[in-house]
Amino acid sequence: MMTQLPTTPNQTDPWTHLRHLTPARIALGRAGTSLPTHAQLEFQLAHALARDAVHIPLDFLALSQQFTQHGIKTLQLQTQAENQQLYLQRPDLGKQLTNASIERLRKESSSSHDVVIVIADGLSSSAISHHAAALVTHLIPHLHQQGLHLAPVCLVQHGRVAIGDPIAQQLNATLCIVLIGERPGLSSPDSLGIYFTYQAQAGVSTDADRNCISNIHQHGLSYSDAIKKLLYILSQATQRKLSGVQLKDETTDEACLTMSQPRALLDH
Amino acid sequence: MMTQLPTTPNQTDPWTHLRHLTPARIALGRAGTSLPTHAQLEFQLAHALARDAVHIPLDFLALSQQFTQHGIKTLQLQTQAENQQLYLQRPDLGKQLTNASIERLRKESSSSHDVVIVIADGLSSSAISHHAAALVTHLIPHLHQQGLHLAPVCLVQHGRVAIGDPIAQQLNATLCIVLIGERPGLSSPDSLGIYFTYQAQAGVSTDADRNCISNIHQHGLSYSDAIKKLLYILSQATQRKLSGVQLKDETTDEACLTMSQPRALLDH
Amino acid sequence: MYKTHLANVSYEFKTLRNLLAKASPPRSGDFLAGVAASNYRERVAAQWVLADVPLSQFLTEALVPYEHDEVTRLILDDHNASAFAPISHFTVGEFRNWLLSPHASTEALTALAPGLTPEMVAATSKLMRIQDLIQVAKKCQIITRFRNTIGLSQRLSTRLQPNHPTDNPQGITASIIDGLMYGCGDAVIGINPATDNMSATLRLLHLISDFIERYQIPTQACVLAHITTTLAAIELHAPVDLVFQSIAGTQRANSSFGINLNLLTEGYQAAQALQRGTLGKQCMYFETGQGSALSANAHEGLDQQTCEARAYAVARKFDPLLVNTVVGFIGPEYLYDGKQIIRAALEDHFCGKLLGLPMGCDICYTNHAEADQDDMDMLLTQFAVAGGTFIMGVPGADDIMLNYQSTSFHDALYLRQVLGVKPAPEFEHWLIRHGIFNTENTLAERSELPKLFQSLTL
Amino acid sequence: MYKTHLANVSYEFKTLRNLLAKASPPRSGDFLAGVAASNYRERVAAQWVLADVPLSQFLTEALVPYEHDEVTRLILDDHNASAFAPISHFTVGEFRNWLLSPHASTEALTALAPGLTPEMVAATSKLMRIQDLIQVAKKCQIITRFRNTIGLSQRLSTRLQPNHPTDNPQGITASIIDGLMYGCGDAVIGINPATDNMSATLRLLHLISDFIERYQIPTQACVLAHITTTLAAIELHAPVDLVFQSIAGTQRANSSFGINLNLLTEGYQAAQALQRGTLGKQCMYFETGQGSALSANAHEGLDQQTCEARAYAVARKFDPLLVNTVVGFIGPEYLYDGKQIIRAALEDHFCGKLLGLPMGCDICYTNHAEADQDDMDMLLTQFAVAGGTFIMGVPGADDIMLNYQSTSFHDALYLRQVLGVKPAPEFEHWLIRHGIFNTENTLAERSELPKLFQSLTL
Ligand code: B12
Ligand code: B12
Repeated sequence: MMTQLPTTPNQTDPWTHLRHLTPARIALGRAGTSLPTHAQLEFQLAHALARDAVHIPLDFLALSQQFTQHGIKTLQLQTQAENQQLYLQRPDLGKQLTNASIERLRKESSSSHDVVIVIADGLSSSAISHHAAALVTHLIPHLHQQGLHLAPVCLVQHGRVAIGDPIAQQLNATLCIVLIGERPGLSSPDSLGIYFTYQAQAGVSTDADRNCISNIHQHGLSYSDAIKKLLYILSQATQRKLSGVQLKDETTDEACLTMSQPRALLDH
Repeated sequence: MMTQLPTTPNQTDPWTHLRHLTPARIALGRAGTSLPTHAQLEFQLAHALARDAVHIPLDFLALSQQFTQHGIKTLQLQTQAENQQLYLQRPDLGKQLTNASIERLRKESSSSHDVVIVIADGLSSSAISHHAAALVTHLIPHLHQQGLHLAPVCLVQHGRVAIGDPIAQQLNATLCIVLIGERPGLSSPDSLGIYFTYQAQAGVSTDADRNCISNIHQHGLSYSDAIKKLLYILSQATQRKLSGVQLKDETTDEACLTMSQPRALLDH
Repeated sequence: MYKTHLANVSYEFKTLRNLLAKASPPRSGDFLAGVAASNYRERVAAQWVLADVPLSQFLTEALVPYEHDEVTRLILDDHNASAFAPISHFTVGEFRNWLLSPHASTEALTALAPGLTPEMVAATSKLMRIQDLIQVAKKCQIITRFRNTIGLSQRLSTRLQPNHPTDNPQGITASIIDGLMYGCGDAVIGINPATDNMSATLRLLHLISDFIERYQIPTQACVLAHITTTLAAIELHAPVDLVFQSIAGTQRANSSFGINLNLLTEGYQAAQALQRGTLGKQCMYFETGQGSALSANAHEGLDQQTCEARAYAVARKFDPLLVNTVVGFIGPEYLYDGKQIIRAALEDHFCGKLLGLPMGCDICYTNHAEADQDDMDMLLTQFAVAGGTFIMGVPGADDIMLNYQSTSFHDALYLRQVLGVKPAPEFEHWLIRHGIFNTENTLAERSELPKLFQSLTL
Repeated sequence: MYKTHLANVSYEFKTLRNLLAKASPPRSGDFLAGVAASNYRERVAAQWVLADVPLSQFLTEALVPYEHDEVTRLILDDHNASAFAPISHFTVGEFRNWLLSPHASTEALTALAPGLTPEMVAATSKLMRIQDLIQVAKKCQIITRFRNTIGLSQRLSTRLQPNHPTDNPQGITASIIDGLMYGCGDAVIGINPATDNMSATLRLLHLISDFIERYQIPTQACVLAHITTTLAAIELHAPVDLVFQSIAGTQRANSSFGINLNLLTEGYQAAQALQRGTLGKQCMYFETGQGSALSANAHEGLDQQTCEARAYAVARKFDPLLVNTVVGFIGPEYLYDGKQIIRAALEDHFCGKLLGLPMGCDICYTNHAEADQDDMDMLLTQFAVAGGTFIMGVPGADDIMLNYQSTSFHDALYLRQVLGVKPAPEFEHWLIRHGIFNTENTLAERSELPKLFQSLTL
C-alpha cells in the first residue's frame, strides 16, 4: 500500500504563474490540504523577523541629520510612553507629550504656521528610517509652492497618530500631517502611513476627523502617489475647512494600475 | 415551547447522600451535562485561594519559636533559590544550600548524629505552619526512645525534597527525614509530605532511594498514623541498611478505614 | 450597591457596570481602562455577586445613560418583552444553567433572541468556561441568505480576502483565483481597499461583480470602504452587493468611526433598494472587535467585552448577512496574548449568536501581540466546534495590506477535513461542478486549472 | 555539524540532539535545562535545518550513547527496517508533508509504526503546527482490548480516578459511583493509592475487582502503586487486571523511578499469566509526562519532548492497553502555562499515536502553573478532535489526593455532546442497559439511582 510513494509528497498549484502579480502568498502548494513544510518554514521566519521589527528602535539622530542636510529644521519630541514596552501597553500615553516637549513647542508657537509635519516611529521604525525623509523632502517644495508656512518638522519618539493633535494645537498649525510607522506585517515590515487632520485639537479631534493615506512602501503606494493624494486632500481641506469622513479622496486613482512589482518609489 | 420552564434548570444527583463519605467533589449536580453555576463558582473560588496559597511565605520565626518552646534546637537554612519566584522556576536551586548555610552546618558536624529532621516550606507554607511542629514534637520522643541521636531540626526556606541530602551528608546523619509542604490542591491547601532517605548523599540519592508518606492533613493521614509508618520504615531501614523502592510499608494499614471526616489529627 | 462576603473578605461593587467589568476574565484592555478586578479573588467575588443579579435588572439599570447614548436607546427601546417573558424570572446564574440545559433547544434560543439584551448575554458569558461558551453557541442556528445560504448546521463559510497594498486589479484577481481554487469565498469576496479613493472603490466593485457574474459564482461581493464612500458609489450606480461598516458599542465610539444609526439606516435602505440578492435580501456586513471603543477613548467605563456585545445590538438592528468579530486585530493593548484572543473570540461568538447574529470570526493576531500560528489553530478548531458561521481566507494567512495574520485558505480545508464542515450548499455545488472540490468535501486532485479558468488572462 | 545561513545570520548546531532541542517550540523545561534556542530566529533556523535532515540519520546518530542507555538500545535494536523502508528516503520535512498527504492513510500509518523511532516522530512534531498534530494523529487508529474495546473511531474512553487522601474504601466507592453515574470508567477504574502500603494496596485491588464483578462492568481495574508493590500483590494472589508504572525516556530517569526494562518485563509477564482479560490481553498501563527526566536530572542533554517520545519506545515494548501523558502534572518549571501544556499534550498524543500507542491524556494543571479551566477546555476540545483515546474523570476535576486539577466527569460529557464521541461499545451498552445513558450518548433523566445500585449500602 505504500509502494506508490511520490518522492515529494506535496503538490504544486497549477496557477503558480500568477505569483508575479502580487506579493501575496498565493500558489503555495499543499501537503494534503496543509501548507507544505517549506512554505510553513518561510512563514515562521517572516514571523520571527516581523516580531523583531516591532522592537527595533528608531535612530532619531540619523533621521534629524537627513533633514538638516536638506536645510530643514526639526524638533525632537517625546511622548509620555517612556519606552517601547510601555508604548505597546499604553496607547493613551503615546498620544500625550511630556512636559519638556510641551515646553519645547511653546518656544516655537510665537511664529505663525499653516502646516506641521509630524514624524512618529509608531510600530515600525524602519518605515520611518526608509521612507520619511525622502517623502518629506519631496513634499516640502510643494507646500512652499502653495505658499504654506511650515513649522519645524517634529520627530516624535513612541508616538501614536493622535500625537499630532497637541503638536498642531501648540504650534497653531491648521494643517497637521502625521507620518507614522504602521504595524509591521510579514511581508511589509516598513509600511508608512500618513494621517491628516484639519484644525487638530487634542482630546477633540477623533479619527473621524482625519484622512488616511496608507501602505506607502516598496510594494505599495509610491511617494509620488502619496504626495499627490495628500496635496489633493490638503487643498480640499483648506477650501472646505474640514477633514475626515466628509472629505473623500477623489483623485483619479491610477496608482493601483501600476504593476504590483517592487519599483522605485519616486519613478513617476 | 418555553412554557414548561423549571424554576431551577439544574438537576441534583440522586446520590447526594454519599457526599459525607469523601471530601471529593461528588454529586455536584448538573446543568444539562455541565457543572451548575454554583459548583462552578465554588471551584473558581477554591482555585483563587489555592493559587494564593502557593505564594504565602512561611513565618520561620514563629516556627522556630514553637520548637524552642519545646526545648528543641533548630537551625535556619537557605537554598540557592533566593525567592519564591526563582524557587518555582528553578527546582535545581531548591536542592542546593547557600554557602552560608553550608558553613552553618559545618559548625554542627563535629557532634555525631543518627537522624536529622529537615522541615522545608516546599509548595505549601500552611502545610508546615499547621502540621510540622505538632508532628515533630510527637515524633521526637519516639526517636529518643529508640536511642537515636538527633541533630538540630533544620528549617529550610525554599527547599525541595532533595535538600535533605546535602544536609544529612553534612551532619553525618544516617537517617534523613524531610517534612515538606506538598503542592496545594483545591481541597487540601495544607498537605504535608514526609520523605525518608537512608544514608542520603547529594547528587547520588535519587527518589528511588526514598520512601514517602504523603497527604498528612485534616482530611488525610493523621499525625499518629504518619508517625507509625515512619517509625516502621526507620526501623526497617536501620535493619536492612537501605530505603526506597526495596523497602515497602508493611504496617497493617487501618488508617484508611477510619471515617473520612475532618477529625483531630492526634486522636488515635 | 452590589456586595458579598467571601473567604473572610468583603467586596463591594458600586454599579452594575462596575460589577460586570470586575467579573470579566482578565484582559489587557480592561486593565488599561482601569476597570478590571484587582486580583483573582475579587474577580471571583464579582462573578459570585453577578450570578445572583436578576436578568430584569439589566432592563432598569442602563450601563451607559439613555439620554447620552443612542446605542443604549436602541437596546432598551427595541427590547422585546414577550420574547423575554419565559426567562424574566432568572438570575444571571440561573440563566447560565438554563442555557446549558436541554430546555434551551435551538428553537427556544431562536425565539428568545429578541428578548435578550447585549448586557444580559455579556454578563452570562462572564460566568462561563470556554466549554460552556462552545456548547451553548453550538445550539444556536442563525441562517442568512443573499446569493447563497449561510449558517446551516455542519457548514462553515469563508470570506475570501484578496487584499493588495495598491488595490492592483490583477494582483487582487490572482488572490481571488487562489482562494476559489482552495474552495474559499462563500461568505463573501470582500476586499479592504487600501485607499479611500472613489475611483479605486468603483473599480474594485466592478471587478468582483464582473468576476462573480462571469463565473456564475453563488456568492456576494463587498468592498469594505467607509459606508459614506459606499453610499456615494451606490449613487454612481456601482454594483454593490453588501454594504460594509465597522461598528462599535457606544455612540461616541461610532461617531469616532464617522457613523451613527441614521447613517447605517441610510446604507441599509440603499442596499435593500438595489435588490441584488437572489435567495435573500440580507445585505449588511459588519465588523467589530473588543477594544475599538476603548481605543477611541469612548468606552464609557464599560469593560471591553460588554462594549463589544453592545455593538451586536447595532448590528442586529440591520438584519445583517454577516457579522465578523476581528478579534486579535488591533493589538496586545486590548488582547494581550493567544489566550485572551481565543477566549474573547469565543465570548463574542457566543454573545452574537445568542442575540441572533450570523457570527464569523477573523481569527487573527498582529506581530506585536504574544501569539502565533499555534494560537490560531487552537481558536480555529474551537470556533468550528462551536459552530462558527464563517472565517477569513487570506493567501498564506498573511494580509499584505492590513499587516496582520489571519486564517489561510488551507486553514479552512483543515476544518473541513477534521470536522467535516462544508461550504454553503450552493457554493459547494459550484465547487463540485467545476471540479475544484470532489464530493468528499475536499480538493479534487488536479494538475491544471479547471476549464472554467483556463481562458482567463491576467 | 548542522548549519544554515538565514536572514543574514549564520547558525550552527553541534549535534542532532542540540538541533532537536533548539528546534523545539518554547517551553520552560528546556530553558531550565539550558538546551532551548536563545531566540525565535534561532529556533526557526534550527527547524529549517532539521527539515533537511534525512530520517535515516536518526538510525546512525544516537542521541544518548548506545552503551550507556538501555532505552537507546531498545530503540535501535527493535527498529523494524522493512516497515521503515517506504519512507527511508525522506527528510524530516518531506516526512511531514507525506504524513499530511492522503498517502498517509490509517492503514499506511499502522504499517509504518514499527519502522519509526521516537526521535523521528519527535523531530517531525517540531515542524508541525497544532493543526498538523491534530490532523495526522486523527488518522491513526490504535485499538486495544482487555475487557472492552478501546480506541475505535468516534469513541473516547475515560479513566475513572476515585482517589482519596486516606484510601478510604467508602470514600473511594462513593467517587466510583459518582463517576459511573456520569458514564465514566471504560478505560480503567484506576486508583492512585495514597500510601505505598501493601495491605492498603491489596484492599483496594479487591475493592475494585469485587465492584466490577458484582455489577458486571465491562472494564478493568488498576491500583497505581509502584510496580514492585504490584508484583508483590500478584504473588499474594491479588486480583490484578492492569500492571501500572510511571516510565521515562532515559535509563537514568527510569532508575530514579526505581525501575528498568527487566522489571517491566517481569511485571508484563506476571500480568499476562493471570489471564484476566476477556476480550484481549493487553494488560499494561503506563504514565509519562514531559519534564520527568529533567526533574530527576537525567535528561542527558535532550529536550523534554524528545525525552518524552523515547518513553513511548519503552511503553511500546510492552504492548500496553493504555498510555497516559500526564501533561501538566508536575508544574510550571517544565510547562509554564496553558499554552505550553496544550501544545505538549498534542505533541505527545501525535508522537505516541504514530508509534502505535493507545494515547490518553491527563489534561491537567497544578495551582502553581499559569493555567485555569479555560486552558483545560481548550485542550479537551482539541484532544478529542485529534481522536485522543481517553481522558481522566475526576469528581469535580479536583483530585483531593494528588492535589491538581484534571478533567471531570462533566467534561467528558461535554465532549460527547459537542463531538458525538461515545464510550467503548461494551461499556456504552452497559450504561444503556442500566439506564445511565440513553441511546443518544447522553445521561438519561433520572430522579433516583438506577436499580442496579439501589441495594448498595456504604
Ligand atoms: C488598526 C486599524 C484600525 C483599528 C484602529 C484602532 C486602533 N487602536 O488601532 C480599527 C479596527 C478600529 C479600525 C477601524 C477602521 N479603519 Co482601520 N486600520 C487599522 C490598520 C490595520 C493599522 C493602523 C496602524 O498601524 N496605525 C499605526 C499606529 C502606530 O497608530 P495608532 O495611533 O495606534 O493607530 C490609529 C490609526 O490607525 C487610526 N485609524 C485606524 N484606521 C483608520 C482609518 C482612518 C480612515 C483613519 C482616519 C484613522 C484610522 O486608529 C488608531 C487609533 O487612533 C490600518 C492598515 C495599515 N496597514 O496601517 C487600517 C486602516 C488605516 N483603516 C482603514 C479603514 C477604512 C478603517 C475604517 C474606516 C473602516 C470602516 N469602514 O469603518 C474604520 C474606522 C476608522 C475610524 N475612522 O476610526 C483603512 C484606511 C483607508 C484610507 N486610506 O482611508 C486602512 C488603511 C485599512 C484599509 N485599507 O482598509 N482600523
Ligand atoms: C509531583 C509528583 C510526582 C512527579 C515528581 C516529579 C517532580 N519534579 O515533581 C512524578 C510524576 C515524576 C512522580 C512520579 C512518581 N510518583 Co509521585 N507524586 C507527585 C505528587 C503529586 C506531588 C509531590 C510534591 O508536591 N512534592 C513536594 C515538592 C515541593 O517537592 P519536590 O522536591 O519538588 O518533589 C519531589 C518529590 O515529590 C519526589 N517524588 C514524587 N513522587 C514520589 C514518589 C516517591 C515514592 C518518592 C520517594 C518520591 C517522589 O519527586 C520530586 C522531585 O524529586 C505527590 C502527591 C502529593 N500529594 O504530594 C505524588 C506521590 C508522592 N507520588 C507517588 C508515587 C507512587 C509515584 C511513583 C512511584 C508512581 C509509580 N508507580 O511509578 C512515581 C515514581 C517516583 C519516583 N521514585 O521518582 C505517591 C507516593 C506514595 C507513597 N506514599 O509512596 C504520591 C504520594 C502520589 C500517590 N499517592 O500516588 N510523582
